[in-house]
Amino acid sequence: MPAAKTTPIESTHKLVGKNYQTPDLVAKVTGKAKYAEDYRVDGMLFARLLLSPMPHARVVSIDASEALAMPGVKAILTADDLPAPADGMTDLGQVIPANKLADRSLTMEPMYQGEPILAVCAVDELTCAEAIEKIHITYERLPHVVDPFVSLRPGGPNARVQGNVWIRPETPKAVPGQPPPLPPAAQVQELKWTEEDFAAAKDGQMPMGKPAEEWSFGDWEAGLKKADLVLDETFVSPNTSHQPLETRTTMAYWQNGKVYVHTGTQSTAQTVPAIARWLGPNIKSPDDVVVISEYTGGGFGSKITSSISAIIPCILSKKVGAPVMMRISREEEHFIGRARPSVHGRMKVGFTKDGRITAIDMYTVCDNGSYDAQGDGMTSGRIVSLMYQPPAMRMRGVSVITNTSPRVSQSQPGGFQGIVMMEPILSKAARKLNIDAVEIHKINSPTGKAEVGPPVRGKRPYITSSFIREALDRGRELFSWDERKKQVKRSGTKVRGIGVATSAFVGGSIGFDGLFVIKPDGRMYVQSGIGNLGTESVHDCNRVAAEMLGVPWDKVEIAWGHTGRNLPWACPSGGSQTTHAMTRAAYITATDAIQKLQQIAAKDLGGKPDDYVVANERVFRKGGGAGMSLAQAAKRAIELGGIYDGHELPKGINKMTAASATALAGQGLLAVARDTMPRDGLTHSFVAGFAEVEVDLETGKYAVTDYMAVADVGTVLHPHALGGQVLGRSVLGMGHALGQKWVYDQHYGVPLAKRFHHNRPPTILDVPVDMKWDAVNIPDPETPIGARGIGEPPVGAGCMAILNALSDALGDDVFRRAPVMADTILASLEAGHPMEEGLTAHI
Amino acid sequence: MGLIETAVNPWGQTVPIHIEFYLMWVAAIGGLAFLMVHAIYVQFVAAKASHAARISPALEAQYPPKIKRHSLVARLFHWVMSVAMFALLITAFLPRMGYPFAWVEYHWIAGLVLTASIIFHIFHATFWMDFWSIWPDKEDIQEAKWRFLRATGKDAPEPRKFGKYPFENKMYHLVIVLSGLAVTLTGVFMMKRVRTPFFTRNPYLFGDMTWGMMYILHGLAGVGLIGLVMVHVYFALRPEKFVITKSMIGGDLDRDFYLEHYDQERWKVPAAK
Amino acid sequence: MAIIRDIMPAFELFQPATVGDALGLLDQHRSDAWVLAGGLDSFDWLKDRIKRPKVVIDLSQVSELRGIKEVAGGLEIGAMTTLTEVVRNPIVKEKFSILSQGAELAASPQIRNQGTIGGNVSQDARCWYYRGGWKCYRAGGNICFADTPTAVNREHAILHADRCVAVNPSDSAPALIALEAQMVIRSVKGERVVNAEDYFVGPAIDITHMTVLKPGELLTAIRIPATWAGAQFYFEKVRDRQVWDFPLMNVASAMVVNGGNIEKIRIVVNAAAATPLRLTAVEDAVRGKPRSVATGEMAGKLAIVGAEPLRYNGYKVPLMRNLVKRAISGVEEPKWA
Amino acid sequence: MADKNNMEDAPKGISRRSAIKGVIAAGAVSSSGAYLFRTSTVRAQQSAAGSVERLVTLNVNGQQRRVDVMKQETLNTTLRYKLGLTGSKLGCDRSECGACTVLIDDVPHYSCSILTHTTRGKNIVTIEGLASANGKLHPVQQGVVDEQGFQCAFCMPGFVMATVGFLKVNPSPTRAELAHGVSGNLCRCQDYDKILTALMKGAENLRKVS
Repeated sequence: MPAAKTTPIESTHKLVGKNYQTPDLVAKVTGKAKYAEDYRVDGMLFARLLLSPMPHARVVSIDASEALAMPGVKAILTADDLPAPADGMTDLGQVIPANKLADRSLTMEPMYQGEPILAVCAVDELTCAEAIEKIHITYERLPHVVDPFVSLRPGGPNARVQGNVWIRPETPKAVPGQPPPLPPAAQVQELKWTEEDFAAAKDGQMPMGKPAEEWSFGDWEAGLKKADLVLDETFVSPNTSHQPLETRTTMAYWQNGKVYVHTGTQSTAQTVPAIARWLGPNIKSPDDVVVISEYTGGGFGSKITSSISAIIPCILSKKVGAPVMMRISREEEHFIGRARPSVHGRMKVGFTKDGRITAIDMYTVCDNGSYDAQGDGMTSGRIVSLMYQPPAMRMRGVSVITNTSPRVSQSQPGGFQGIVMMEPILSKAARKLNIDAVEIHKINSPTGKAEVGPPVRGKRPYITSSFIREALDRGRELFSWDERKKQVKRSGTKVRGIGVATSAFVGGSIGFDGLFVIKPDGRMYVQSGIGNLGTESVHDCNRVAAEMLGVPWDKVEIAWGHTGRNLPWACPSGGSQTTHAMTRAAYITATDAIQKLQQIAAKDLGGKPDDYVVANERVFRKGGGAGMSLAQAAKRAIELGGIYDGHELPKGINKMTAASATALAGQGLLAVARDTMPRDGLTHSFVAGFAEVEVDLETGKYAVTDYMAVADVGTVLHPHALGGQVLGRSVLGMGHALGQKWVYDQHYGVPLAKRFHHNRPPTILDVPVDMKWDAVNIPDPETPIGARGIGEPPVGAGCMAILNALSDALGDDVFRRAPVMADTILASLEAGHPMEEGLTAHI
Repeated sequence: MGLIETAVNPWGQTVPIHIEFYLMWVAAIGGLAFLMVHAIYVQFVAAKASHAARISPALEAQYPPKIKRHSLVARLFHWVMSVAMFALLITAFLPRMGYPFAWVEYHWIAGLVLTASIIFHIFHATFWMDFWSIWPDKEDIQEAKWRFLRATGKDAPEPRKFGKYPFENKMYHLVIVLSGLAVTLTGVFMMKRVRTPFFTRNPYLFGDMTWGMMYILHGLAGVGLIGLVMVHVYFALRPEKFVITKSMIGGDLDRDFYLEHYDQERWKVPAAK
Repeated sequence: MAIIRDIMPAFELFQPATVGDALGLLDQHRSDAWVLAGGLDSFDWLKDRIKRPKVVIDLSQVSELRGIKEVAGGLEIGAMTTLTEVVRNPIVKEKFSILSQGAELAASPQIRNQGTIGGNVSQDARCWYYRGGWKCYRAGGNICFADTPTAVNREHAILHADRCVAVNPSDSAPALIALEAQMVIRSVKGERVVNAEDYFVGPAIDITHMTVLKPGELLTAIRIPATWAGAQFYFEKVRDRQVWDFPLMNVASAMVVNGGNIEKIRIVVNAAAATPLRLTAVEDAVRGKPRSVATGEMAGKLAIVGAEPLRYNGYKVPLMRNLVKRAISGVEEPKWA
Repeated sequence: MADKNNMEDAPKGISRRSAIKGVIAAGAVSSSGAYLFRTSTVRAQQSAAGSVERLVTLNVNGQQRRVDVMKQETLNTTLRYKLGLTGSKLGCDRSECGACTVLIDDVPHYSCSILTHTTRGKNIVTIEGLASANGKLHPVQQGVVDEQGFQCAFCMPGFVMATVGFLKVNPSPTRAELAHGVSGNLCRCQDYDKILTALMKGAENLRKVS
């Protein structure tokens, strides 16, 4: 069949939209790049964790005397040595009340097997291990549950002594003139459904009892009534651990009252307040925390601001007065490294005969895991409401606490599960109504300032822009969709199928800072608070500023990854916000530099600032004539001082930015600014995925033979990096279709699939050997550069393009949960109906 | 080297799983030692048991030449049980002694046969046999004391002759009953842990600790039976007891033996017409 | 005792240079000794601190255990020959291609570069309860955690389970059995040779071992007779991930077909039971029959007689049926391929 | 080829100078020796007669390195914690992810799953040994730079070493063949497509220079 084609990304810019060599690449490829575990400090000690063997218990007593008596054993850290959970603070200074039931990294009431009870610090790991084996702990076993539906049954066990669900109280009304109030902290309460609720559900259908959260818009009941076709489907998405290749190993030491933390984190600047909050009274102020993370071995949401386990070596190091390295093993990473929560979903969706959705009634049960309230269940409805534009919708959900490892957002959190719930229904409707799959997606896709989610203060919010229909058209052509539809489907024991899926997620935030200095050597020294987790945004975003000032890339120096290097406040690198937020910050900061340059030029060369323009490393009069080089301007800035060299700073910038700017003041022309530019709507990005699969009917084995993704992410910033994100995250999604999942033993409530060959992240041979991607490259109208984030939306598209292709090949009644593997396909084909257990979790 | 083997369960708890298997050798050697000591004792130490004089010949003549000791049903039961018992011991311990074979199925089948035969025996003994004849009573204990004192040279009243079952015999039966019940009751539950046609396998029927105790009881009773069976076979083969052994095959003793060794009051036999 | 993983306990290390020395050490240390071939199975046990040998005998330096030599039209493969060497060997490729196929489908390139043929056939079961350090029958306990009403057991046995329901995960074993290979076992007492199919032992006989190797014994070589050289072969492995994954099931067959009729055949399936299964009943049933889809289907149905699926591995029954069918009548490639 | 050159530069056997280097190295080792596995600090491991010697000489990136190695020590530990070669990462320590891949006599191995003692007398090449002394990148490394391959790059050293090893056997692979060649390596950023493009470019670069 014709392989998918692709078109080169075109860009009218000098730097933006062009490929280049990122400044960290050579260090990476020569092995010189240092990740957390690559640092060595004299006298460095080691720490290892003692993990709970029980899914839920209370520690009655700990006898560590034998261990402490061993030569080489320095200290033992337990939950008693940890600070209590502290309140957080938003950028706007609003207090986020502490969650008293939060993960504290060590505990006396383990909530899942593998939860750390204590850490042993010794001269080496072998001593740590032998010491741990000499520690005797008495546990009082408590009731445990790993399956949300078991916990929801009348009389079912609760995973926590306080209850089994997170209930979020109503958000108070906003006071005019003040920032919108934060949603109050969720509380753990008991929620049980009735026997009738369970009895009402037919085999494979999800029962729907009392929800914990609910919203709706439009008359969804009428919508379902007037529909020509109503589908009522239950689908289950898997728990999948993030499994970054670098585990959350951390090394820490104290110097002059500051703690230096070498750790993996997705965000550099934002990690300081996070660790400061976790350390509580161990430090005087956040300034005492120095985060070093020039390179991070992946995060995918599990290391947005490092991880709470990082405080163990910090506090141990303080206790023993020596550097402490705490390596996290792959098995420990499976326990504490976080995971995407499984979501069980049931949807009633109404369609007109020409394929337009009339209404959606959606209910999700989220496997919350043992700690913080997970929003995935409800977010899935929000993204469904955007991606498929139902005129009316009801969303209900409950997030059930289970004695399983903690969950946290993973690439496209909630959005992914929403796409996974809805796509099978859309493709089934397409088959039933005999409408082309691409068409039915287009018919229901958002365009322009489309509405998203439930009404806020009576009005539904809307997005900045969507060009997903253009993406679908581009993909249809490049993937030769129409030709493929005509191709032979069945031959011998093999059958082929093609599938398309669309996906969406938040694509950017606003309100962060930029900071750089143009020094008398004529070079541009950019300070970047963005994390370096491999997306390249830590460098990419700064190309905007360089381009605006006409500075060639080889004259740009970037400081990153070490908060001792005077970095500005930046957004957390999570939820695909960085590209959008930080290109804006770069833009506003470059604008600040241009204004200062114009003013300096006007001062020295006469005329008004507006008479001057900045380009090609110079500031000069419009239409040529007098001007000066950036180097000269930098010298003048130092002479002028004040706002020009950073001795005087603008109001409103974050105090971390202000501190950094102050430290850099006097070195040249200092540009610093906060993004206060308006934005009409919420920024979201979109991806359309196209896949072809080939199934072997005799073995149930199937192969993804081709994949193509087209992204609507506004202006393309860096094609290589974008391609990596689009296809990389598509494959992350494919993992959820091909085999990634958790398995727990239901009786003992302990995990079984702890090894890679058990939880199955995709290998290079599980995906097409030559995939294609493209981007519509239409600027977002609500941001100066027009660039949006891309990290999330490919995930759902990658997963569901494959599963839709699978049902195109095999028909509707083969699977009802992801992932789909040979066993499911073979068993279901043999039986003629889905053979999977509909709802049992963790199988 | 302890008596029981423990394991750490998936929750990190230490639970017993079964007895240490060297105990089977302990039982075997113990049994062997007993019968050697007994043989030597009988051969060289023990004085010929002297009994009260026999009853008058006239009375004797009233007894039939053949005295019925074991009914056919009782004998069948005995042999069925003994076959099952040997099958169980062989399937249980031969693999442990280094002669591996697929033993599990034979073991539980034999176990079922034993259980069935025991249940039958209980009913049969209760309703159709002289139930109390096998249980030790006050007199037995009293006379056992006398016998012991006399054997050790002290003087004590002369004990009467035995009834149908001598005291030792009764005691042996008692021990067999206890170990037999222990091994079969636990065994029946343990069938839930292996594949049988009867029910789906479910090792979670009880908690790990309860199961452990059950396995240990089963094991202790099992090795106990090694010794008990050895002793039983030994006595069956002793020349002076051979007549009794034969009666477990043929069913009866000749009158003379009966009159010689048994107290006609304590073991009443219907006189001949 | 609290449990900690991922740090190898200390052990004494010996690296003998000759088989003689190795056997001497084995005899000297007996049950204290752990034999290290490629080490890829061993290191899991050691790093998890589940198995704690006092002494490790690393065979990596014993050059006489390495290499493939031609013997009377057949081959003798040293037990320490790496899977990569087996895969790349031209004679294996040419005459005994199922072996190179089987070996090539095992694990990953790096593992094949270090893992040995001897280690691959002798490797331990991969049941995740057992490998998780749970004290099951195979670990000397008195329970099978994988055969309970709630156990997750999609990778487990459908045939010949006896208390333990683990399967043999080897990909080279079925090929070797199909090729009528013989295993050369040595100890200080001398040498014994067993047929490949008798090298493996099931739980009914010995629930704590996978092979007939006794303490002090070493698998030194594998002999492949000329018998099946250049026969018609079929090998297929079904797995979840297309690299670094154990078989859900695999099948190997060697056939001599004469005038369209199956004259001689050996067919073996693995990961269906605790040992690789040579399907003699199927062999007898198809011998003399035409090599056709009909024969294949008949063979497939016969192969699964007596299968007892667990809660999650029912799919293995049709899988085995279809793989056996293919191993006899082959598989049709799609037109578009 | 860069790594070859390095090896040719390396002294065959131990010259006086490298012996001195060795001593210094060993000295350096004993200070950093306590990392991960104790050496002499706490409880020296007793050696039984005929068992391996702890002080060994390894040929790493063309240099003879004397190092004190525990019996149970894996090559990855020795490289990372005793020889300061942290380029080889430890992703799983269970021969599943390939981040620790190094070349032993030109063959890719998981350094997490081979005992250091097993590698005595063999040529070990790590990511640090690929580029030539003057900093010129190995053609495969250059390919990665040309195509901006990889994202977080934690898996990169392993992928590059696996590729260099594979290309010694198959210098001009198809995309599919190379994918099989590096299939023993996991990338969790799942950047497989771009990685493959970069490594194919590397193969092409390599063919040009050799």
